[in-house]
Amino acid sequence: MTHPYIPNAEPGVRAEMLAAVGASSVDEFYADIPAELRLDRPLDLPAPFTAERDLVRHMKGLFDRNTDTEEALSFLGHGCYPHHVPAVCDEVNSRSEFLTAYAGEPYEDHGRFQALFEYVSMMGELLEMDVVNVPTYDGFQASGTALRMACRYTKRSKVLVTGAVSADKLSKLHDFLAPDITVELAPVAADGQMGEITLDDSYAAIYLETPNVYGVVETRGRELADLAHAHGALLVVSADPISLGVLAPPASYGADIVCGDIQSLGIHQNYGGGHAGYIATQDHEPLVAEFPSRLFGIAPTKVPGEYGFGDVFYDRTSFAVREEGKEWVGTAAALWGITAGVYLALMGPQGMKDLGETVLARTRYAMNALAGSVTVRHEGAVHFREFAIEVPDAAALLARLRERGIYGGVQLDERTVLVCVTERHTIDDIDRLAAAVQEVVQA
Amino acid sequence: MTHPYIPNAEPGVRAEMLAAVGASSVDEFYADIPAELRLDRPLDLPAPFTAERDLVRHMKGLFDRNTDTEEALSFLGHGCYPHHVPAVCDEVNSRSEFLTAYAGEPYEDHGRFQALFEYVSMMGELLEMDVVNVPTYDGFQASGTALRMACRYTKRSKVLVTGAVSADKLSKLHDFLAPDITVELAPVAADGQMGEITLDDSYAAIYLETPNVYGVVETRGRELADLAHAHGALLVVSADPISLGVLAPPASYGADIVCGDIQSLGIHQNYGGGHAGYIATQDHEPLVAEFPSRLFGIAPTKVPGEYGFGDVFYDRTSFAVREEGKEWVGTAAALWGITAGVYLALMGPQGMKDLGETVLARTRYAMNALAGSVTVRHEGAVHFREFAIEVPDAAALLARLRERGIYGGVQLDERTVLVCVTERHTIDDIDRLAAAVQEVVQA
Amino acid sequence: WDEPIIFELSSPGRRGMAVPEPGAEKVELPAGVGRATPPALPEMSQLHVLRHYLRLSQENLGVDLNIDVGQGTCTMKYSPKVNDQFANAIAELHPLQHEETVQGVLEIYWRMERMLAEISGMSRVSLQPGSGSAAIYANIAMIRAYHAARGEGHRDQVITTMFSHPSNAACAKTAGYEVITLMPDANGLPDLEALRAAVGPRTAALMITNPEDTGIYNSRIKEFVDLVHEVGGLACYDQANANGILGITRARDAGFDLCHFNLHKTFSTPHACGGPAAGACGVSPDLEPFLPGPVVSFDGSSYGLETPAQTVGKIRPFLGVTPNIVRAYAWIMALGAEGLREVAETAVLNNNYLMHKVLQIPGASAPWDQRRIEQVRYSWQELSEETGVHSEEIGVRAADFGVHYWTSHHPYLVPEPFTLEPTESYSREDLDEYAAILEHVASEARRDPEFVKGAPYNQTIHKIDPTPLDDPKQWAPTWRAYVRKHLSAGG
Amino acid sequence: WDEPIIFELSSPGRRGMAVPEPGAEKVELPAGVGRATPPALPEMSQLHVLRHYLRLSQENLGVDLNIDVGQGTCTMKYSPKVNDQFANAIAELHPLQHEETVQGVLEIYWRMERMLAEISGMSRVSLQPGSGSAAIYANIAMIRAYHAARGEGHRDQVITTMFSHPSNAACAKTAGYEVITLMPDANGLPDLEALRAAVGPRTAALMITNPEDTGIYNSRIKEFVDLVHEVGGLACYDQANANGILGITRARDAGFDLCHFNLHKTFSTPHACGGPAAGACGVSPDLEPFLPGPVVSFDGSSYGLETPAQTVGKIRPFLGVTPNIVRAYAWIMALGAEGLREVAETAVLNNNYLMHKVLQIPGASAPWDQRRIEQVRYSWQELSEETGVHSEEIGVRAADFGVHYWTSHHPYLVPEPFTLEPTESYSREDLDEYAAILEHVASEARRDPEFVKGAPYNQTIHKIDPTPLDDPKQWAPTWRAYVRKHLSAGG
Repeated sequence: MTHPYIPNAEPGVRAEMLAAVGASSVDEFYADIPAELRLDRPLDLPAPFTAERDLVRHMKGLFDRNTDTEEALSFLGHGCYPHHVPAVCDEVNSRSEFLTAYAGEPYEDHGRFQALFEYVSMMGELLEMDVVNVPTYDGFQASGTALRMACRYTKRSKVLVTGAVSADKLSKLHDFLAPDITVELAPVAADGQMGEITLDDSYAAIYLETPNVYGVVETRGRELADLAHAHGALLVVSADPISLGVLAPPASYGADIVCGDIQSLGIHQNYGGGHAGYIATQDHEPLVAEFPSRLFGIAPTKVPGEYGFGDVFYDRTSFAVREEGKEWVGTAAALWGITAGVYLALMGPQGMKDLGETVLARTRYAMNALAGSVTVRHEGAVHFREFAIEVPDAAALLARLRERGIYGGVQLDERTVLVCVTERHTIDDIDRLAAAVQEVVQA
Repeated sequence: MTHPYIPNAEPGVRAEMLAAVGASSVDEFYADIPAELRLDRPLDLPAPFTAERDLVRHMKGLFDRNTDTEEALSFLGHGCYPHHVPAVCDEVNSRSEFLTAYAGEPYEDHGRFQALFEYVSMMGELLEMDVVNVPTYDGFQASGTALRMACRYTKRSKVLVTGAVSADKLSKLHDFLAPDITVELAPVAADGQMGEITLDDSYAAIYLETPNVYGVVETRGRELADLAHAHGALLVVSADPISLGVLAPPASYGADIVCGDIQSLGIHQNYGGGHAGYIATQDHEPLVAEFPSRLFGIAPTKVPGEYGFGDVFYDRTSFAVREEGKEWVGTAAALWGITAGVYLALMGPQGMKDLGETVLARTRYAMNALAGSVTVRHEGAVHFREFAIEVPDAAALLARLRERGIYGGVQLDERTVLVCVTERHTIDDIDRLAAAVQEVVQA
Repeated sequence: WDEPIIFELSSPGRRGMAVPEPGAEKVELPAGVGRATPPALPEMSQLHVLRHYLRLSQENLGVDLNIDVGQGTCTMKYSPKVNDQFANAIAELHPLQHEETVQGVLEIYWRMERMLAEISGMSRVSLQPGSGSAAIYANIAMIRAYHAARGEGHRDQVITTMFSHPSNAACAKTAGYEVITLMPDANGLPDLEALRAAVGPRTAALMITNPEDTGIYNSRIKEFVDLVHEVGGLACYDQANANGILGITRARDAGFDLCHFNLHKTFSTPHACGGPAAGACGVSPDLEPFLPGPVVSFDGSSYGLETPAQTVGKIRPFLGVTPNIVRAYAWIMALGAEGLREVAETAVLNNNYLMHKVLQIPGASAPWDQRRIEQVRYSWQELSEETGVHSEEIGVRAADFGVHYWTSHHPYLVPEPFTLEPTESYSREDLDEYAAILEHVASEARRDPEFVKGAPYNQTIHKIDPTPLDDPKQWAPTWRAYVRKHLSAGG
Repeated sequence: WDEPIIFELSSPGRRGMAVPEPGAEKVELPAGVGRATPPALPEMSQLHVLRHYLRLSQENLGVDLNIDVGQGTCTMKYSPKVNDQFANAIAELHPLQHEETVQGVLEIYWRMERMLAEISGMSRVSLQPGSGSAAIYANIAMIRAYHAARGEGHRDQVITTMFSHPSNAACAKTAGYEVITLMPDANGLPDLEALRAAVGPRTAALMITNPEDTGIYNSRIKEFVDLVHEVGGLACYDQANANGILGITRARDAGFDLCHFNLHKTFSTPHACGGPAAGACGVSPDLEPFLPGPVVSFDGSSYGLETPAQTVGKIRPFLGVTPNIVRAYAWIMALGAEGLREVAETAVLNNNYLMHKVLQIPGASAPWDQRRIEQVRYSWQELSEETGVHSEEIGVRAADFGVHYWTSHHPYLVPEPFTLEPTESYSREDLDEYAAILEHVASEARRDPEFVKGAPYNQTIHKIDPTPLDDPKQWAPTWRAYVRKHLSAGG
């Protein structure tokens, strides 16, 4: 049987094609592969499900063994967030034209160039910055690259990183900045913000996150920018763009490079497969020169008034100059950039503001609701979407909640649970969590 | 707040538009509606969910109260069938270009004309008939219209209808053929086929179904065709096209009009919302003239080699000549026609044959599996996809099976259950049903 | 691209889909029962089937892609994408599942029925019909059953108006009625005097639209209803398109006994190239026993199905076109009472704004000097007399600019008609652009009529010669007929 | 249509999405923390956002729409639609759910890892990297950690070849290595003698592809590996594209210590305009402790997560790009061992068939007279010398016929290059059509070179002037930069 995915496996066609090229069998094409490297048996793989229905059945059997966050009530966040995904986002990113395209020329793939140019442009408005990259892999990569950019720009090799950062991201930074860059960690203050630091002229950058790993909104950005700048260093801020309808954009308090993850902007959780990273700067040529990622820009065409698009300053990249380029560039996360653009266009300024206000209010509501039965950390700080609670036994609490159909949060350590609340959680949901926690704690 | 669905509800735009037309308020446009007909209060409707997320939540709450045939193991058929729906069918019929199009001119909607022309053409190959309509609503309507066509064609007003037909369809036929056409019912023979009949020259048609309501394949079509023709009547056959990869097309044994439902061809069950009807004849002008539906045909364009499309013999229709047309025509089920076309193109001749063989074999397997614990009716007949079993208490059996997560079949009467088996049911599924039935019957 | 016909893409032995192996003994069919020769379906790999249909889709123009105000009477409004997700959520429900397993979908039917009852003022609503025309037919079937039940089966006439949808006349005829059609008066409205002359003991019902396709609201509608009631007939309101009057005025308030809605018009379900659609029949208490069955019942705690006592029976299989019921329900729930009224008012504002722009185009007119509600049937008569270019040709030429209009504007009373209906979905900028395109084409028609008549120029195909479509010797309603008549050696 | 930039479609006060009301007390932000001025995002209704993006999508060309054999090295094969449905089935899984609630997805990871281990001959596989380049980086990170753990941190050189993907060089450099690049020999193959000269005590690893982008298989690959092993270095196989040798030969069998696959090449996940992709790193037992974490474990009854003892840490957040892992898993499961081999053989047959056709076009050549496996880097040098038309211009002109080819064929060693890779997905008719288009354009180039150089003619836009893209004063990487530099009064 000719496989539905392989048209020329049909024996008649195959024979005719072989005849056309004058080969007696496909083996001839493999003549350069030495016998000792040839696999002399079939691969040992499971029997296939060639019939689509059989495959569906098999996959469904696997999926039935997951219980997702629509089936349970989930307060999991910590880098992957359950915001509402507008149906139009799904519609656009499932279009065959976008989903199955490569990354062709500015002509036959004009739509992709424009959609990504629009994405970076909307991000630029949200960030109040003029240069935003075509997405890199994820926020981890964006942070790592932003710090490498700062080091290349300042020609220094030490960075001061906020302690209020996730252990996973820190692991990435350590791996990615090694071996040539030293990473120092700043303390976390009692209010949950990045704590007191001292700086000298050896640092390339201060790296801040807001909201940080505890959901705390950093309010001393201006001070840190001034401190960094006084020492010839840059302020690098990682910020979730979904907060910027209500929170001040880091550029407004002096950040030089802003970066982060855009998964919040209309992309499903996807078991961690929905991430994409952004990096933004002002239009300052020496800093722009340090981007490894592709940047898209407008170019005129032969016809006045038409917008063409192309790569800005392509010769920075490893595509152009291999190891002489800035880090590397490859297939990253363009489709999520397009999706985030759709999201921002749907939301508009008012939607982003409304969303931010709802998240702020519900986060606070949840903190108050839980404060009765557990200790809420950093209560005095402004929280966006996340906050930490302290309990006697985090694992046990989460297990008891799971029995009640609730994913209560992410365990940060033996006694700390990080709780995430978005506009997807209704007041009823939060009350249900609070009641369950109280029940478990009092039991 | 401006509703996301209503751009010009934005107050500024609205004011400018009113000013442009010189109106002071929208009320002016309603001046012709008398005061006593004006509703002097807001409609009494539930509070809306303007935020998409809130709406999703509400709808999800409703959907959670359904348990569908992916969650339960279903053997329900009886006019709506759980065949596998290829993903490509879903992909094509969810394309905005098709899903949201009206039914425009042959130019800007060329794609739709061609896709529907291809659908009728593929049906033509399957049916071995030259004329197939753009889908009517459903198989019920197709049967009703086919019989009315036969009456108009023969200028007679009596039809003989097989007794092996569903009660619902019979209800439709009675309603739709009244008041001017007499419907006589033929008996059902012991083998489950349509029984002995006598005919005279007053009948317009014999109406046969195959597979019939009991899943029995009618094998005496040629005799019935000869009988009908001997009396100047037509043989009208309703057949599920999905069976025609293995079963002889009715045209091959003399049927004059063939009709039925195409829901089996790549369309989900949709709680009964996936139906569309086909009607086919040979290219015999007086019979073609009796179609009420639209027929699409090829027409040349100014450019040699181009295919244009248009309506064949449009002046038959009520669009053209109102009550002088044949019955009526309106918005029916075009998208399902396109979908069925995709299905037939994917399956091809071999797929249709393989599918038919699998259904035949699994139906027989299920009959054998159940025969140990209950009475299987019409065991000697050829069955396609359905068969009836007799049990002491049909409702009780089905209730017990439901408790076990099985929708065991459709209750035809107090003691009869109709069981449906397709390629979607694995041998394991059937064994599970058989075991559950045995357990219930022996309890 | 101009895609070939799918049969031209076939190559022996290929396939797009594999099927599960039987896993059980093969059944041997008796002689004559099995198929003798395989059907000549295309043989293609999966990618190639997909590519073919995706390309065809790009040769089609949906609401989502254009300013679709040119399908007058069709109410091409935005069908929210989230509603498609909802519709998909019921894809795997079987219509004969036990009621206890489908409480959610039954609740949607029930709530939808109650909302449409409130919107129409009727007491009960059936959601079974598969479209507006099927709903008209269902209404006629109920009218017939109602009179029959009262021993008044002799009523054999149905009165309708020329500007009501042809299905009113055609369905009545199909159901065995004699059809009397009222022509419009000098104001473009149905003629009350003509009705007075038409009604009598044979009158079964009046089937009437308001506003009709002209867009003019008939202020005397209640007099029409009363006149029919006086002779014992029923009054049935074709509200296929109620978009301009949602929350403004209701069918029952004007005395109607029955009405119907097209959910794919007023209530936003997508038109899908011509269906599936969904219709809804609303009736007054007297007609309730005759509703098609089943209808959804609610006992205060759970939902069930019941069959009305004197039901006309089945209009179609099962309960209705559920995906569209779900979509329409979600649409109303996204808007609420205030939103529906905003829909109506904005649709009417848009229509009046567009009319204002269109009437500024030299050669365009709107017959009858009357106010319009939701749509307008315009005329290019003046332009056509001047240039010889017909309305249909202008619509085709407009397609070259990514919009178009539809010219099946039965009946053909208005010369050189075009009917625009902007609904609430389009922006002012859209309406400006649409009017500018018409103005451009009209000026082209003046400058170079032959050019416009030769359109289209940038569509998939060029101007069609329709001759073979009405010639039985040449017509080809399927590819096999085409091959036989046009491609075979002897053809 | 040529869609405007989205900011040009904005109108104040409109919106495409409403957000749930807080339902709780509003939080007042301290001074300076809140945003001072709203972002200048577009304000558009939902339909208008949708329409804009759908139109943009129609200005794009996916695999599903064209004969996508021109993206050589990129392996643009059919990504089955059913796999997208599977990918959607995990959309609402959070990556930090407790293991007991994600047994299904963990099993997919586990089974996928085992299958890729079998396909590569390696002992373990990490599916964490977000792409092929990220997988290369992960392999380098493991190489670095491996040597460091053995006290051989002094090894500071990575050797690669000119025809390996630039990420091999760039990732090694990023990780702090000095990069030595081997140039091809007279046969277009990496030069063994050059390697012999390059290896030594500073050698950390060899990063090599085979076949390289030339499409030529390096028969002496095992000698390369052995040479590196002899000096204590590791051998790492860039198998981004293994499409032509699935089931034919395996990385480990040639002695490699590490390898990687691009799931969006060989294993059919869609390229999505440039990601998300997914990479897989396979390693030999010695490297297992250094794998990025977590990896999936299986105790015979349930699946869990564990972190390798000497892990290099996180390459990206969480476990991997799960939707693509799911797609790739389903693709392998639809094919099995026999199917994968059929994929490879058909891809190679298609490539040789297409090469046969292309080489018949006057002016086209395939440098080096060697057999090819899955792709060929061709050259238009002859045509270009004759006509002055460059390869890139021919690719752009081909786009006018609904296909195209990509010319980012780093490195630019082959003059006037174009790289075609037909994979197993396209039919013979497709390949014939593609070759015919190239032939047509080549003859156009001879007849009227300026015409070809002026292309495109029927794309959304016309020929671009790229000058501003490299000029800091003019470049506009966002709309706000464009407005500032080009549209403002002073600009």
